[in-house]
Amino acid sequence: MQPEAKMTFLDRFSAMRETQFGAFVPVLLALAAIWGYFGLVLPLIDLMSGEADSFRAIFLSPRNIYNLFMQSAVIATLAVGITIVLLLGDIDLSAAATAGVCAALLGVLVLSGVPGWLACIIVIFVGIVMGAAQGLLIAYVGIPSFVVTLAGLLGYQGLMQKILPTGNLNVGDPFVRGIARVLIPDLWGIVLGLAVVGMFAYANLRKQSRRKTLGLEQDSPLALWSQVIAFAAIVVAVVFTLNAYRSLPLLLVLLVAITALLGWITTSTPYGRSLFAVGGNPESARRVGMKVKRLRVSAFAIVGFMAAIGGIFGASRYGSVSYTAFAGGSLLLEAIGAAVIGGTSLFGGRGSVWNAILGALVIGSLGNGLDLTGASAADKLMVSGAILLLAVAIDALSRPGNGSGR
Amino acid sequence: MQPEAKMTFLDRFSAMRETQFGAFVPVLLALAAIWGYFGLVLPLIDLMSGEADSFRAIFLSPRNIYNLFMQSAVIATLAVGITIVLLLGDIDLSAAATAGVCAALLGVLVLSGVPGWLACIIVIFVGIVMGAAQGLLIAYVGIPSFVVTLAGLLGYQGLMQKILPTGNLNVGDPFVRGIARVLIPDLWGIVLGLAVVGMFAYANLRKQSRRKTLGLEQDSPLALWSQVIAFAAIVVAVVFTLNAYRSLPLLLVLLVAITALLGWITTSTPYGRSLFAVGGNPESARRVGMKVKRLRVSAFAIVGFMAAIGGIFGASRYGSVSYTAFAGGSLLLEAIGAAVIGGTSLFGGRGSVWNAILGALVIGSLGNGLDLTGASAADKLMVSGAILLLAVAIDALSRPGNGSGR
Amino acid sequence: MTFENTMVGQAAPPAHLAVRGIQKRFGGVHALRGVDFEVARGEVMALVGDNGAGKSTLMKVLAGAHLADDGEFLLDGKPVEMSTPNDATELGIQIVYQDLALCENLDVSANLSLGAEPVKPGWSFLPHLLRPLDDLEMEVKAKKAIDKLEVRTLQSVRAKVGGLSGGQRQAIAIARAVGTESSVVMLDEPTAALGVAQTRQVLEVVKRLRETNHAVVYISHNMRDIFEVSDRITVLRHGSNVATYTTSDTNPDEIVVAMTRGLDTENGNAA
Amino acid sequence: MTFENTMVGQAAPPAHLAVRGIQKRFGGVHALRGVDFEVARGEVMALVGDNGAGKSTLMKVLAGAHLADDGEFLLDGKPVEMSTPNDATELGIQIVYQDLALCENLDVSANLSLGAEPVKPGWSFLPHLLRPLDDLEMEVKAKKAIDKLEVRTLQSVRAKVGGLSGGQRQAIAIARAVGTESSVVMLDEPTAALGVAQTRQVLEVVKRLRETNHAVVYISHNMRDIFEVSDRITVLRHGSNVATYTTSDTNPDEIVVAMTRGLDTENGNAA
Amino acid sequence: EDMVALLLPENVNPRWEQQDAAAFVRTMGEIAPDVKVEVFNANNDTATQQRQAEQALTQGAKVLVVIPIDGESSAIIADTAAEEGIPTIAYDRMINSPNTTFWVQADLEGMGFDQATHVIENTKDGDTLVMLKGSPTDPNAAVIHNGQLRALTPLFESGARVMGYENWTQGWDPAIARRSMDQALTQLDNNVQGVVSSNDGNAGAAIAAMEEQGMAGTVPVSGLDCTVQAQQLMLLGKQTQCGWRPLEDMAAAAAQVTVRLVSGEDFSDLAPQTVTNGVGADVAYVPVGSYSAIGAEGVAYVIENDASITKDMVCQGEAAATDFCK
Ligand SMILES: Nc1ncnc2c1ncn2[C@@H]1O[C@H](COP(=O)(O)OP(=O)(O)OP(=O)(O)O)[C@@H](O)[C@H]1O
Ligand SMILES: Nc1ncnc2c1ncn2[C@@H]1O[C@H](COP(=O)(O)OP(=O)(O)OP(=O)(O)O)[C@@H](O)[C@H]1O
Ligand SMILES: O[C@@H]1[C@@H](O)[C@H](O)OC[C@H]1O
Ligand SMILES: [Mg+2]
Ligand SMILES: [Mg+2]
Repeated sequence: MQPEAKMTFLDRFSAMRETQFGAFVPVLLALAAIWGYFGLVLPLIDLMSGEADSFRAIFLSPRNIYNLFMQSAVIATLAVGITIVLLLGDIDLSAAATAGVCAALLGVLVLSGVPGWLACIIVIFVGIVMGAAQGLLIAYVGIPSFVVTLAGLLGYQGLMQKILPTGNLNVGDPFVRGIARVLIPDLWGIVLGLAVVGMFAYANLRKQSRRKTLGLEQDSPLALWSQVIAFAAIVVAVVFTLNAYRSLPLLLVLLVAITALLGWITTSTPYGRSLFAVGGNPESARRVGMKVKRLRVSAFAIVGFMAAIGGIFGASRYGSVSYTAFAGGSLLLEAIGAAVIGGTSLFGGRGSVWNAILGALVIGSLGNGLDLTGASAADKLMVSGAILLLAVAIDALSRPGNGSGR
Repeated sequence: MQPEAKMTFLDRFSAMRETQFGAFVPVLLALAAIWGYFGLVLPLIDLMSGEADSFRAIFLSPRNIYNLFMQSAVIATLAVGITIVLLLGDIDLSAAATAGVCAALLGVLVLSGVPGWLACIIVIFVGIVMGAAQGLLIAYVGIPSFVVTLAGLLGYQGLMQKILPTGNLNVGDPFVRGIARVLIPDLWGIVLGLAVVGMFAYANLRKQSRRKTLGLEQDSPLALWSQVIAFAAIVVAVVFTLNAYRSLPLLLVLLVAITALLGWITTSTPYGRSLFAVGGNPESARRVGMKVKRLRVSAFAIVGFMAAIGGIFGASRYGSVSYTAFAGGSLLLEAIGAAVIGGTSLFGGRGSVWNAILGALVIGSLGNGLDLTGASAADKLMVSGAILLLAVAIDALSRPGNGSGR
Repeated sequence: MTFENTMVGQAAPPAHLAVRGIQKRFGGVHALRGVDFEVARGEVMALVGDNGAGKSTLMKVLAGAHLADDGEFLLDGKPVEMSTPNDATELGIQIVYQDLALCENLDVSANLSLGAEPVKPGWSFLPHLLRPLDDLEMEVKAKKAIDKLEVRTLQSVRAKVGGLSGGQRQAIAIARAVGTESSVVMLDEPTAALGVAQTRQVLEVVKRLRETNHAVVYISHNMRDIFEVSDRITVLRHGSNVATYTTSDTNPDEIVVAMTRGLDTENGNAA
Repeated sequence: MTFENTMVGQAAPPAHLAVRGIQKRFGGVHALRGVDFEVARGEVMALVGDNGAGKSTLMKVLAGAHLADDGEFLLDGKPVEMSTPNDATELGIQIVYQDLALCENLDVSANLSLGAEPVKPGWSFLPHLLRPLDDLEMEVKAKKAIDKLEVRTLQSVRAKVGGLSGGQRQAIAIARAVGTESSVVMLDEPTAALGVAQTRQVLEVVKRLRETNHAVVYISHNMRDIFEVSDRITVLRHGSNVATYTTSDTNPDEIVVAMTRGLDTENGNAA
Repeated sequence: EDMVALLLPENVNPRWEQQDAAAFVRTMGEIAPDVKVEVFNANNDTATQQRQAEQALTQGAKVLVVIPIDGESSAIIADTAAEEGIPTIAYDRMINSPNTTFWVQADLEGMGFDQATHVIENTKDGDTLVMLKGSPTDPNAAVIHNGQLRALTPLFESGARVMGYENWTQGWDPAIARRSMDQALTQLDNNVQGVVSSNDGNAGAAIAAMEEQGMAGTVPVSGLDCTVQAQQLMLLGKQTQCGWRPLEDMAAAAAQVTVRLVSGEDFSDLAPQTVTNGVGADVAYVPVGSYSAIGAEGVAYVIENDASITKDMVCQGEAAATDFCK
C-alpha cells in the first residue's frame, strides 16, 4: 500500500535479525569467532612463531568436533530445560543438582540389578517430580523461583550425597553406557540427516504455498531459500564431520530429537505460546485466561525431565556418577550461561531451545579449545573469560544502536 | 475528603507491609523462624527425647551469635554490593571472584612488605576498577550483565589463581588481621549504639514535625514510634549480646557503617533514586534524562568496591586467602541468594541493602545452626534446603493473595 | 437505594449480568464501596465517572481479573462464581482492558488469538494445549479484524506489538475482545488512543454488538460517544454508585454534574 | 514543498524549534519519510494524523528519545544537536509521552520530580547526584501539581504509581512536564485518559503555556480540543507531511479529510 | 561428656567418610567410649571448614582432628583453637600453622615415586605419558608430584619417555580429570602409552576416556587409595596400580593421640618423630606404612590387609566375572 523506499544493506541486515532466523545470528557469530580462533588463528600463530612445525588444526579435526559435541551434551541438555523456565521469567538453580540426584539414583538402581531401561524410566519420572515439586511452591505459594530453587539446590545436593555416600560410583550397565557409546552406522546417519533436511524444506515450502493461497504476505524467496540452504549445510556438515571420525552417536541424536520436540512445543503449540505470553506479560496472560500457575508447574516439570535426561547422559558418558560432576561443580552456571549466551532473556518472553544448544557449544568450546593449548589453569580461565566476552561482543557491536545491557 | 471506612486488622497488616518498614517483614519472619527452630525447638526436642540432659540453647548463646555474625559478614558484604546492581535489574556473577582477586592481591602485597593500610587502599581501588570494567562492557557495548559477569567470573578466577599460584596464602599482617580481631571496648560499644538510636529517633521525629509544618499527611504516631522502638530494641540487643561474649568487633561496625552509607545513598539521593528508576523502567529513566549508562557503570563499580571490602574482610577473618573460600566456593550463590531472600527483585526496581544483610544472616544461620547438630553432611544439606523453604514460605503464606512467584 | 431510585422513565430491561454490593480495597485505598451494577442483553450500558472513580476496578472485578472483597454476582438472575478470568471467559464475558493487556514480545496475530489459539484439525489424540497451532489461520483472522477497524498503517500482522503505535495497539485489544464468542463485551475507554475514523468503526462495532443481542458495557470520558451509543448510563463517584440514567432521558450536562458533584441527595446514599 | 505551499492566510510566526527532512526507520518500517515540522513561541501547534501516521515517533525524535536516521534540527534558526533526551532537556524541551514514561515502582511524588529531584541546600561540597533529596519539598510540589489538575481521587502522593488509575497516571505525566522550566512543551495525546474536568484543566494549562510564551506542540485525535487550543495544525499521513493549516482558516472536516485521504495533490508531494 | 570433632575436607574421595571417619569413630568408641565424636564435611569450601571448626569449638570440642582442604587457610583453624587452648591434629594433610600438634601420614613422596616407577616399568623407550596431577591447593598433591618427578625427570630429559600432557585437577574433581584426559588423547592422537595419575579418582576418569577410544586395558594407569572402584578396575585390567595406606592405622593413631589430648596426657611415646611444616614449626608425627598394589595380586593384598574392604564389596558388577572373584 505504501511506496516502499529502497532499503540499505544495513536495514536489510537489521531486518533480517528480526526474523525467526535472525535470533541465531548472535550466538552463531560467537561460535564462529571462537572456532575461528582455536581452529585457525591459534594454529597459525603456533606455526609462525615456530612452536609447531606444521599447521595443525586439531581443534577443527573431526575427532575434536566429536569430543566437543559429547563434552557439551550434558550442559546442552540442562540448558534446553532451563530455557523453558527462563521463557517464563523464572530461573532454576537446582537443575544440575536434580541431574545429580537422577544420575546417582540411576547408578544405585542398576547396581542393585534393575534393568537399565527401567532404571532410566524411573529416574525420568523422579526428575519430573523433583521439578514439579519446586514448581508447585513457586506457583502456588508464591516464593520467588530463585529462592525455591536455591533451597532445592541445597536439598538435592544433600539427597545426592545420601544416595551416593561414597562420592562416586561406577556405572557399567550396558544399556546406560550404550547411550553414549552406540553409534548410528554412517549410511543411516546420512539418510537420517537428509530426511531431516527434506522435511524442513518441505514444511517451509508448503507453508509458503499455503500463505499464497490464503493471500497472506510472503517471506522473500531469498530469505526462504537461504534458510533452507543454511539448515541443510549445517546438518550435512555435522553428519559428515562426525562420520569422518566415528559416526553419529546415539546420545546426540537423542539430544537433538528431544530438543526438536521441545522446540516444536515452545513455538508451535498453545502451550508454548502461553510460555511466551506469561514471560512477556504475566498479568496479560492471566487475564486472557491462561492457567499461569499450572503452566509454571509444568515448566518446572520439564526442567526436571531434562535434568533427568542430563543425568542419564552424564552417567552414560562419564561411565560413573560423581558428586562433583553434577551438584558440586560448575555445571549449573554453565548451563544457565549457555541459555543466556544463546540469547534467552532472564526477564522472560524471549529465547529458544535451539539457541541453548548453540550456547552450550560456545561454553564447551572454551574448555575444549583451551585444554588443547598447554596453558596453565590460571591462564586458561583468564583466556576463556576474555574469549567469551569478545565472542559475544562481536554481535553487540555489529548491532545498530546497542541495547540496555539486559 | 473521603469518609474512611473502618479497616480490619488484616487491612492494617497488609497496609503496614506497604510502608518502608514493611519491607523488612518477610525476611525478619524468616530469620525469626530459623532462630526459633535452632534456638528453641531443637533444644527442646533434644531435651524431651532424652538426647540432652538439660535445655542447652547454644544457638542463641552470645558466643554463637557472635560467631554467626562473623560467619555471615563476608556473604553480607557481597550481598549488599550485589543488591545495588540487582536494583538496576542487572546481576553480578563475578562479585565473589572479584573479592577473591582482591584478597589474593592483598595477601601478596602485604607479603611483599607493603603496609597493611596501603595494601587495603590499593585493593579497594583495584576492586572498583574490576567492577567498573564490567560495567563499561554492559552499559556501552550492550552485552547482558549475566554474560559479562560470567566471563568476569572465569577471568577473575584465573587472575586469582595467577596471583596465588598454589591457590592459598597465609595473611599475617597485623593491620589486616586486626579488622576481624580488634574489638570495640564494651562501654564504647554501648555509647555508639545509643548514639545511633538517638540519631535515628531524632531524624524521624524531625521529619514528622516538618511534615506537619508543610501541611503534608502524617505517618500515624503508632507506626512512627513502633519503628523507633523496634530499631532501638534491635540495636541494643545486638550490642549487649556481643558484649556478653566479647565485644563489638570492628569488622561488624565497619560493615554496618558502609551499609548505612549505601543505604542512605540508595534511598535518599538523586543517585539512589535513579537506580530505582532505571530498575523500574529503564526507558522512562532514560527519557527523563538520567544518564543510564554511567549509572550502570557506577553501580558495577560499587559492587567492585564492596567485593574488595569483602575480600579484605575475608582475608582478615580467614587469616589466609584461599581459592575455594572465594572464587571456587559457594560464596557467589550465597551472596545473591542473601540479596534475593532479603526481598530484592531480580527484575530490578525493588530492594534494600539492609535486607541483604538480613538475608545473609538467614543463609549464615542455616550452616551455623546445622553445624551445631550432629547430622551428616548429606542430612545437613537436605535440612538446610527444607528450613530455607519453610522460612521464606511463612511470609508468602501469610500474605493475602499470593504473588506470581517472581 | 440510589440504584432503583433513579430508574426513571421506561422500566429497566431484565439484567443479563448483575452485581450487588461489590467491595474492593487495595491496601489503604477503598476503591469500590458497595457498588451495584447491571447490564441487559441488547443494551449498551455506559459506565462513567471521574478519574479514579473506580470504573476500571469494577470492570476488572466483573472480568474476574480482580477478586472482589465482597459482593454478589448474578448471571441471568442466577448467582455465579467469578474469581478468575477463566470464570469470566467461560460465562461468555469478553473485555478490552484500559491498559490493553497485550504481550509486547508477541506479534499482532498472536496477540489477537491470545488465550484462544486455533489449532489444526485432526490432532485430537493430543491434549488441546499440545496440538499444533494453526498460525496461518491466526494471521488470516488478524488481518480481517485489523482491516475491519480501518487501521491502515499496520504493515504486517507479524509485527511485534512492542513496536506499534498507541492506536494500533488499542485496535488489537478491541479486535481480540470483539472477535471472540461472547454474550457480554466490556470496553474500558476503547477509543482513547484511536483516530477519528477508527473511533467511528469502534462505535459501529458497539452498535452491531447490541444488535446481535450482546450485553455491552462501555466506559468512556467522551460524552459525545456515550450519548451516541449508550442506552443507559451508570455514574460512579468515589467508588460508589451515584445513579443510573436512561440515556434518552438525560443530557451530558446532567451526567457531568453527577460525575463531579454527585446528586444533591447523595449524602444519604453513599454506601 | 507541501509545507510552504499550504501556508495560507497570515504569515507563519518565526519558528522557535524546527526540523527538516526527518527520516526514521524501525527495521522494515519506514515511520518518518522526510518530515518537516516547526513551532513558534507563543503558539500551540497541533500535530494530527491517523493512527500510526508517525506523530509519536516525530515527538520522540524531537525529544531526543529516538535518534533520527536523517534530518536537521534548528532552534531559533541555529542548528542544534539532538541525540539524547538530555540534549532536549537542556534546550528547554519538555514532553508528555503517549506511554507516559512513568516508573511504576516509585511513588507519585518521586515520579513528578523524576530526573530533576530537588536536593537540600547546603551540601554543595558533594556532587549533585549525592546530595540529600529534599523529599518533603517533592511531596509539596506533587500535591500542588495534582491539585491543579483537579485529580481529587488521589489519596496520597506517596502512593506507588503502579496502583493508580489510567487518568491519575496521565495527570502525573502532564504535571511533570509542565512543572519543569522549559521553552517548548510537547503533549502526546495528553487527555486521552482524562475525565471531563481534568481535560478542561489541561486545556487551560496549554493556553497558559501559550500566554507565557512557550512553544507548545499538541497531539490529539479530538478535533474539538484541537480547534479549541491550537493556532496551527500540522497533518501527517503515512510518515509524511500533508500540510500545515492555520486553525482559524480551516475546519474539522477539512482536517479529517487531510488526515485520512491526504490532499488531492498529495501524489506529487510525498517525500 | 567430652567431645572431639573430625573435620573432613570433601566427599569427592570416598575414603574420608567411608574409611577414615568410620575407623576414627570406631576406634574412639573402643578406647574412649565416653568421648563423643562429631564429624563435619566442608565439601571443599575453606570458609565452611572454618565455620565448622568454630561451631565445634562453640559446642565445646576438646580436640580438633582436621583434614584440611588446603594447608594454608586451615592455619586459622589451628590458631583459633589454640587461643582457647584446644589442640589440633592434622590428619593426612598438613596444616601450616605453628599450632599443629600432631600429624599422621605415610611417605607420600615415595608413593608418588612408586606410581611413576610402575608406569615406567610397563612402558618402553620413547613412549608418551600423561600426568594427571592432584588438587593444586592440597599440600599432598605437590608431594606426590615431586615423587613422580624423581622417577620421571631423568627419563624425560634423556628422551626415554615423553611428557605428552599434564594438568592439575582442582579439588581432585574427576570431571576435570576426565576432560584433561579427553584433550590429552585428542592432542596426542591417542599416542599415549602410560598414565601417571595421582589418585584413583583421576585414574577412573582417565580410564573412562580411554574406554571410549578402545584403549582401556592396554595402557598402565597408576592411582592412590585403592578405592573399591579402583580395585574393580584393577581386576578388569584397566587400572594397573594403586598406592595403599593402612587408613585404619592412621585413624587409630589419630584416635589414640586424641584421647591423650582430651585428658591432657603426654603423647610423645606415641609419636617419636617430628617433621617441619610449611611455617617452620616442628610437628609430632607418626609415619604409617604403604604398599604399591599391582594387579589382582595387589587387590588380594589390600583385601587381606584393609579391614574396611571385603572381597564381596570388590566382586560386584562387571568385576564379579573376573577370575579373581570366581
Ligand atoms: N492495584 C491497585 N493498587 C492500589 N490502588 C489501586 C489499584 N487499582 C486501582 N487503585 C485505586 O483505586 C481507585 C480506582 O481506580 P480505577 O482504575 O478503577 O479508576 P477509574 O475510574 O478507572 O479511573 P480512570 O478514569 O482514570 O481510568 C484509584 O484511586 C486507584 O488509585
Ligand atoms: N519502536 C518501534 N519499532 C517498530 N515500529 C515502530 C516503532 N515505533 C513506531 N513504529 C511504527 O511506526 C509507525 C508510526 O508510529 P507512531 O507511534 O509514531 O504513530 P502515531 O502517529 O503516534 O499513532 P497513534 O495515533 O496510534 O499514537 C507505526 O506504523 C508503528 O508501528
Ligand atoms: O588419599 C588422597 C589424599 O592423601 C589426598 O590428600 O587427597 C586425595 C586423596 O585421594
Ligand atoms: Mg480506568
Ligand atoms: Mg502516538
